[in-house]
Amino acid sequence: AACTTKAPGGSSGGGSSRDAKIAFLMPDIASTRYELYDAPLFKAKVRDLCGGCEVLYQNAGGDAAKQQQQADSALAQGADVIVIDPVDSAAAASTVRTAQGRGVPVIAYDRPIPAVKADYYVSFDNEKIGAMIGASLVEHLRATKAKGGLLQVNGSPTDAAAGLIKKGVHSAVDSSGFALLAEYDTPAWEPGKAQSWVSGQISKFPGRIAGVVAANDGTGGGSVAAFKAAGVEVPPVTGNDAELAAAQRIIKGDQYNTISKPIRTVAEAAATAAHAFARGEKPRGRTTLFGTPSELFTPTVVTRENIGEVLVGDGKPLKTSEVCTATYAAACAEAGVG
Amino acid sequence: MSAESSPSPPGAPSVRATPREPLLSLRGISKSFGAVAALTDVALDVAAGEVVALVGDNGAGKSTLVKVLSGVHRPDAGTVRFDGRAVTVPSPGAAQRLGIATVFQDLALCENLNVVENLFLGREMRRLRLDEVAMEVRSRALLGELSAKIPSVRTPVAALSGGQRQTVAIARSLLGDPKVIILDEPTAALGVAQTAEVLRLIERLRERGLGILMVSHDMADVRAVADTVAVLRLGRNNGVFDAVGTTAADLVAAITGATDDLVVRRPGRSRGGSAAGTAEATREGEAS
Amino acid sequence: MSAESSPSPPGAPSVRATPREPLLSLRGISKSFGAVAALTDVALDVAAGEVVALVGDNGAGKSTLVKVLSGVHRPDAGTVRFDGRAVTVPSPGAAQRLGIATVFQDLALCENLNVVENLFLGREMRRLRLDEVAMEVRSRALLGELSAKIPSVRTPVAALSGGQRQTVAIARSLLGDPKVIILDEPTAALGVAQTAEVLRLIERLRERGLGILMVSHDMADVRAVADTVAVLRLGRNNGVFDAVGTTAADLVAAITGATDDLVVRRPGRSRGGSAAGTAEATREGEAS
Amino acid sequence: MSGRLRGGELGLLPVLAGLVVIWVVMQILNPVFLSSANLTNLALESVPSGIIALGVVCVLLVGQIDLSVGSVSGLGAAVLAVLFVDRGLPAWVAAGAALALAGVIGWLYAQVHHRIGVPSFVITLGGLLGFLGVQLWLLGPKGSINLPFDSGLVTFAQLQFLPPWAAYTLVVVGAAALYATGAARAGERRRAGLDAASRQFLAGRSLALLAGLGAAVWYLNRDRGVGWMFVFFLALVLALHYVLSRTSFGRSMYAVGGGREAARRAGVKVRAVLTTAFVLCATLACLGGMLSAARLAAANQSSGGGDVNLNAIAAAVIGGTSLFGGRGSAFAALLGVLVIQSISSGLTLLNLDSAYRFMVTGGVLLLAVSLDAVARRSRVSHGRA
Amino acid sequence: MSGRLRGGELGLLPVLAGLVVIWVVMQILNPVFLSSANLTNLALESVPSGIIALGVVCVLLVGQIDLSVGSVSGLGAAVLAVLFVDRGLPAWVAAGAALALAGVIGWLYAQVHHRIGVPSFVITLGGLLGFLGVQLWLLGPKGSINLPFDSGLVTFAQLQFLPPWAAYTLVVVGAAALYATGAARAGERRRAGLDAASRQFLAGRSLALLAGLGAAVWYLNRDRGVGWMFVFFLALVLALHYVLSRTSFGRSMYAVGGGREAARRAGVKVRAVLTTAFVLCATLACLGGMLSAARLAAANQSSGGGDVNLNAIAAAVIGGTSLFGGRGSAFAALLGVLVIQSISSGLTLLNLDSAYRFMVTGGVLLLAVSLDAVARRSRVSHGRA
Ligand SMILES: Nc1ncnc2c1ncn2[C@@H]1O[C@H](COP(=O)(O)OP(=O)(O)OP(=O)(O)O)[C@@H](O)[C@H]1O
Ligand SMILES: Nc1ncnc2c1ncn2[C@@H]1O[C@H](COP(=O)(O)OP(=O)(O)OP(=O)(O)O)[C@@H](O)[C@H]1O
Ligand SMILES: [Mg+2]
Ligand SMILES: [Mg+2]
Repeated sequence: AACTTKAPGGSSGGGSSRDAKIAFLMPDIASTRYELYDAPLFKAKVRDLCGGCEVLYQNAGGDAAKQQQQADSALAQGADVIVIDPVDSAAAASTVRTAQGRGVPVIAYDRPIPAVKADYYVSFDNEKIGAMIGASLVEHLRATKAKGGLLQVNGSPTDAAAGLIKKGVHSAVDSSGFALLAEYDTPAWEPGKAQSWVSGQISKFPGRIAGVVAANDGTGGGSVAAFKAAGVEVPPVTGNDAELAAAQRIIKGDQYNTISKPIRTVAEAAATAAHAFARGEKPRGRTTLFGTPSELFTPTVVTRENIGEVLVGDGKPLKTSEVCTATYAAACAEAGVG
Repeated sequence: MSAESSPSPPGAPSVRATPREPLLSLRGISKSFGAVAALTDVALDVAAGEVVALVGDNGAGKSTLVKVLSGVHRPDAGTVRFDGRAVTVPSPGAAQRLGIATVFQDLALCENLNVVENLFLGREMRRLRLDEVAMEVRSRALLGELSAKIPSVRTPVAALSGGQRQTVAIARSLLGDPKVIILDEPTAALGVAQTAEVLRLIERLRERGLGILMVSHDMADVRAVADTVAVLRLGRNNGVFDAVGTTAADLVAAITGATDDLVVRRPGRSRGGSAAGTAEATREGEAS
Repeated sequence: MSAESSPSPPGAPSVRATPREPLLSLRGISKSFGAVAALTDVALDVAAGEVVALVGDNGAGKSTLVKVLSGVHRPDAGTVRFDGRAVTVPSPGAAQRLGIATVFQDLALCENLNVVENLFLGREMRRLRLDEVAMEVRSRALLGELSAKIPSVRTPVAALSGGQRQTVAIARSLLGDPKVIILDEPTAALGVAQTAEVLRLIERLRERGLGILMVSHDMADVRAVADTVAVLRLGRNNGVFDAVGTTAADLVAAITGATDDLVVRRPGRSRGGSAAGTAEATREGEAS
Repeated sequence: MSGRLRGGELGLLPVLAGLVVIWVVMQILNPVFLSSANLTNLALESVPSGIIALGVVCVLLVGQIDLSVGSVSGLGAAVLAVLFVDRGLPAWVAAGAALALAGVIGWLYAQVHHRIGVPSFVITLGGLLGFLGVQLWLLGPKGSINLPFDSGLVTFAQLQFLPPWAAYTLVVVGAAALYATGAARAGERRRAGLDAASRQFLAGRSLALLAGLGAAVWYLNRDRGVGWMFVFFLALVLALHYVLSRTSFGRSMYAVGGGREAARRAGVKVRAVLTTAFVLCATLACLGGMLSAARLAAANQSSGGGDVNLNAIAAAVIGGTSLFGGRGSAFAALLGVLVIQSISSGLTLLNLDSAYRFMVTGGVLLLAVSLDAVARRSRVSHGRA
Repeated sequence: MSGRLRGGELGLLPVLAGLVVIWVVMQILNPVFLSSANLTNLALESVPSGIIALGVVCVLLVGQIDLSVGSVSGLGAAVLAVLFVDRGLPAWVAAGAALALAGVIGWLYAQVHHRIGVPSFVITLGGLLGFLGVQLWLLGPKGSINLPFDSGLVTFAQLQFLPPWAAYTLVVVGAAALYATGAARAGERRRAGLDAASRQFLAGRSLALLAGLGAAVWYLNRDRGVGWMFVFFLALVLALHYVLSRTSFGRSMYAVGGGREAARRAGVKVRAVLTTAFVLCATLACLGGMLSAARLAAANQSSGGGDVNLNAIAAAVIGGTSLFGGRGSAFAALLGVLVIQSISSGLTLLNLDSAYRFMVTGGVLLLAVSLDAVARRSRVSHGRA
């Protein structure tokens, strides 16, 4: 990165040898987790490790070209490490090459970049997430001896991550014995779209829907609303991302499950690796995936049974006071939360 | 309406002494569009019960003056007095509220609205529940008076012929209760019968005590109805004439700035009996 | 140009026997807009070197006929012969290629283009590298001939006065090398000098052997330049007159369908010496 | 009256024909499409976009555009959710505040347009981005806020249906009102010596309405019935129709759209008309956004995103509103949104891959509008050229 | 010439001023903004949207709109990737096929518009959906296809920069050409007795260009230099500028946009002009899409999605192209896209939260265009009312 003017270094602290700039590039705002958890947690950990380091946080809003622009601009600003959660795993290859071409290491975050070897990979596996929500739902349906088939609400047809989740869900559902009645790629992950699709299926398969596998909490919420609006009992509906609103629905019994990702762990692991790279070290990783040193973490399925243990409460991702508002106080007590 | 049959010297704006305060009185009006000075230091008076004709060559600034009076353009300089008070005319709506109704040269009708809708635009009867019946009846009556030949008052203006549109625009200016009516080439597109009707109408309006400012290129029409003729040339006053006792040739000379009649008298028609020159010859003839 | 001074009976389309095949010849032209029959079974001839005036009341169908001839409207029925061949005029471009140039009543200029651009629109010099200089020189010459008063040939048409625009439209029809020129109320917005210039121009064009069809409401202009006068009334032929030896009163009677002169002669002016009636009186006077 | 009918209201028949074609095709492809249950859904789903499209009709009529209806609707949903759920204010206060905010937004657009002269395309593009930002900021810490299922708002949008007797009464009252107003106007015209619609025609029209709506209500009642929210939407359409066609303000809107300068010279207060149109549009967008949130029982970051914008504008245009101003009607929004939602609902039932769904949607949309265009054209070739 | 300058080209100065203001503000907020590295990026990033915006200028000029530029650009990227990577055809064959397909699409739009009379808004809305479907179908289940990094296409878009001597030579040649054509025209005018630009003025203008471009090249050369792709874009802008301002076809485009009926009556072949405009727009959109894919080294399902559409149309409008037809220029696309990309790049450097980024983007956009509007207005109040 020749000829870039470096911003004047801040106060040095945390005992690091030099102040580094770390770019943290997130893919979209369709899910709230990036702005809400990943970025703040990552920043906090970096600050812990090295007080003078600067995190350049960017969100591409689901646009691969924009993400490339953000990476370029991070390089122009003299970033020393790039942590990227690619909008499009294939397209991100270009960014990796450009960065590595300038001697800047790249850490793939959350989604792998198979085409080109990144320097490090930290993630939980989206395909596995799909498999987990599917399996959890199927198990529950078997336990309750439910009859009927399943609806599958996938994520955006133009989102690679949604494709991975979809694949995982299929792996769990196709062999489950429950018929897959219909599936739908929700444009732009829009809950309203999911709702109107599910509404249509309710009139198409009256009384035959045993459950809905929705790829995230937004589309899951839309599915729940569709059943409510049809005046039909809500069958088990899945979710993913552990949004606050989903937690409330689960406590209320409207939604069956969601996925809580160990975001803190992942974000901190990424921060540690990034800091190491910035100091010129080469972290090894625990395994190797796509020829890249990697760390993989396992997410947890959250249902009404374990929500108090894993999702809501002190030191857990969601605060009791925010989840258990007046409307949900009774349900919270019932579910043993708070 | 005092008689002053000789033109005042060009250049110096001439203001005739009128027996009473004029209804509408302009002084020192200037208006430029970028580099083009459309009006320079123009003065004009219109008294109640008087028909003033405003004449001038193409591009002399007549329509610009009309637009200044009707609130479409704001003058760069100058004062407007109306009914004895100094006024500003910031918008066409303000002009209407003062009592100035205008027929624009480009008519300014809404093509997508029909005849009735155009006539009553901005002054509909019963604002919150339009009285379509009353408006239609009134429209028909009004257009009838002007011997308009309009297929139906529910035709959109886009489907009207040029003359039909002009009749609609004239009719519109008569609604409301104006004190001054400004007509910018009102008869340009009209047929013979309709022209006669409009001239007759102008006389009736004068009798009712309205002030009338009429822009026209037709010297015959001008001399038929006007009491006073104001000439603009290159955006400046070029004399005010009393209609009675001024020949068409005098007017044309003032308009074109020609000292001789070169422009007006063309060589006789090359073949056939009637010379093309008779077009002007007839217009000039019979000075009263 | 054969003489036939008495009008043919209204209703039956009258076709004069011309010594030679007319340049432009229409038979049985009809055109309706929805319920409005704008033209019904209309016939018209224009010979080379002849000026035919087309007159009629407002809404009589004159402009519709012009638009049929120039390819703007397709007739519902009827045939057009041009230069001895039966032709169809599917588009304005086709009319131009035939050699028919038209000045429309609404001028049909592009307001966003300047004067030169409008004049040469559709027939630019050097299509792939516009010859701006030659076009500008030619434009100035042409406008000069028409004694146009235009601030600059680079002014957009939106900034021109009504008469200036009309001059541009007329100038445009002279470019190219038309055999027939159709002018729909070409002098309506023109000043005295410009009108004279246009009439003179029409005579020059006639001498060069062009056929000219001119729509006008001004009987003086019509009788000054026309050889033949065709009258439309309510969309039908209402007689063809020889200009020489027909009085304005005859024409007006054919236009309005009035048997007496009620429409034309208005009561004398109520005050002052000059009656408003003189407007028509002058127009009627001096029948040659 | 009959002239108006010829020129204006009959102009909707082709779109109606397009709609019928879509319905028939969809029914053939999937027999569930015309089931009572699906039509009930369709009616309710159309409401939010339909209300937004009503606002879009207003701005398009005056020759302007509003690209920010999506963002404003999302912002409305967010304000409602934050005030109602987080702050615990009464629903009507929250909704009122959101509507007031939207009104202010519309007013601001108009001010920028008048005073600075920026084209509305750019102003509302700025609004599109800016208010999306405000929406995200408001939802900020949570991203998504649930509206309780048992709150009045959500039940209104999801579960409140007219009891059958009420629906039938409404139909009868509507038909009777149509006849009564028609007859009154015809009588007045006849007394004034003008041509008027015949009694038979008026009676026939009312009976047709009675039969059509009656059948529709009967059919919908086989499922849940006619949703209150849909009735509310119809009421809005009728109100806007009245304003546009029977008040001097509505007349001014057409005039401003047809020729801004001509309207100004006729003394129309052009700025006031434009301001009102922008305010109406933003307010209706906000209302649509709130109802959309109520139907979803949640306000989230993607509220008002996606194709809300394009759908609302497209609905207005498909219904016959001109992008260049001066032509359109309140019914355009109703029919246009029904066309769009019918296509979307029909394809939803077909279980197609996204790729095919997009292709078919595009094709069917074009087909439906072509029908309209062909009809209009054959009319035009006889009318104005 | 001087009249044209007053009316037309000077009209871009206010946008240029807006651009400068944005640059200054952004530089104050983050000193990296005006660094050579960032400007080099900015130049390259502007190219794909800029080329699409050029096409949009063409359709807007003739009074139409194309909502499908995003989808067509994505489709172009998909076709290129499938033919080039999957089928192994030579790059130029693949690109040629994509361009030809886009041309056919534009031609089809024009045919539907002419023969059926559907407004272009609706046709291209159908195209927006339909061709997105085709794109998804082409990319199939993989969803994303990598273009090889060492292919000519990708290096052209990412890595090929002019050597300094070539860049300086281009600048000198450009300035000399400007002077030469200007002097030739002035001479011709003077010989014909018309007013002409003075030699000083011409020399001054050329020197200003020389100095401006020279400085820019020098500055960019401190980093990687001037990208070939950017030079290609500039060449396209100049070519379109020539077509619009110096050929009879370009004149016809302005005429059709300014008054379709008037142009028709003047004998302009309106249909041919409209068809060409649609074809140009679709082809340029496809070209932009392919370059965007080359820059990304991948074609995927979201190619051409997101705000590509809105950005391209907005760039044209911000640069001063009228949505109502008849006003605009090729430079509008250039300046408009620079405004949009500068805002976006500047805010990217600021590390704002999404919520704030949207708000600031909206605000800055409005500000930049307001400057232009105010300048235009003061000019108008002296010119046309
Ligand atoms: N495009 C159109 N659509 C519907 N009706 C039309 C259209 N054009 C003309 N008409 C009708 O056809 C009739 C003839 O119109 P036309 O313009 O030919 O009259 P004209 O003789 O030129 O009248 P004027 O002297 O006023 O110009 C009029 O009644 C007019 O309303
Ligand atoms: N909006 C405008 N912008 C720029 N110039 C204008 C504008 N309006 C008028 N002009 C110029 O001002 C001058 C006077 O125009 P105006 O329309 O007042 O002439 P006029 O006397 O009405 O002519 P005509 O008899 O042709 O109607 C003309 O040279 C015209 O080009
Ligand atoms: Mg004038
Ligand atoms: Mg006419």
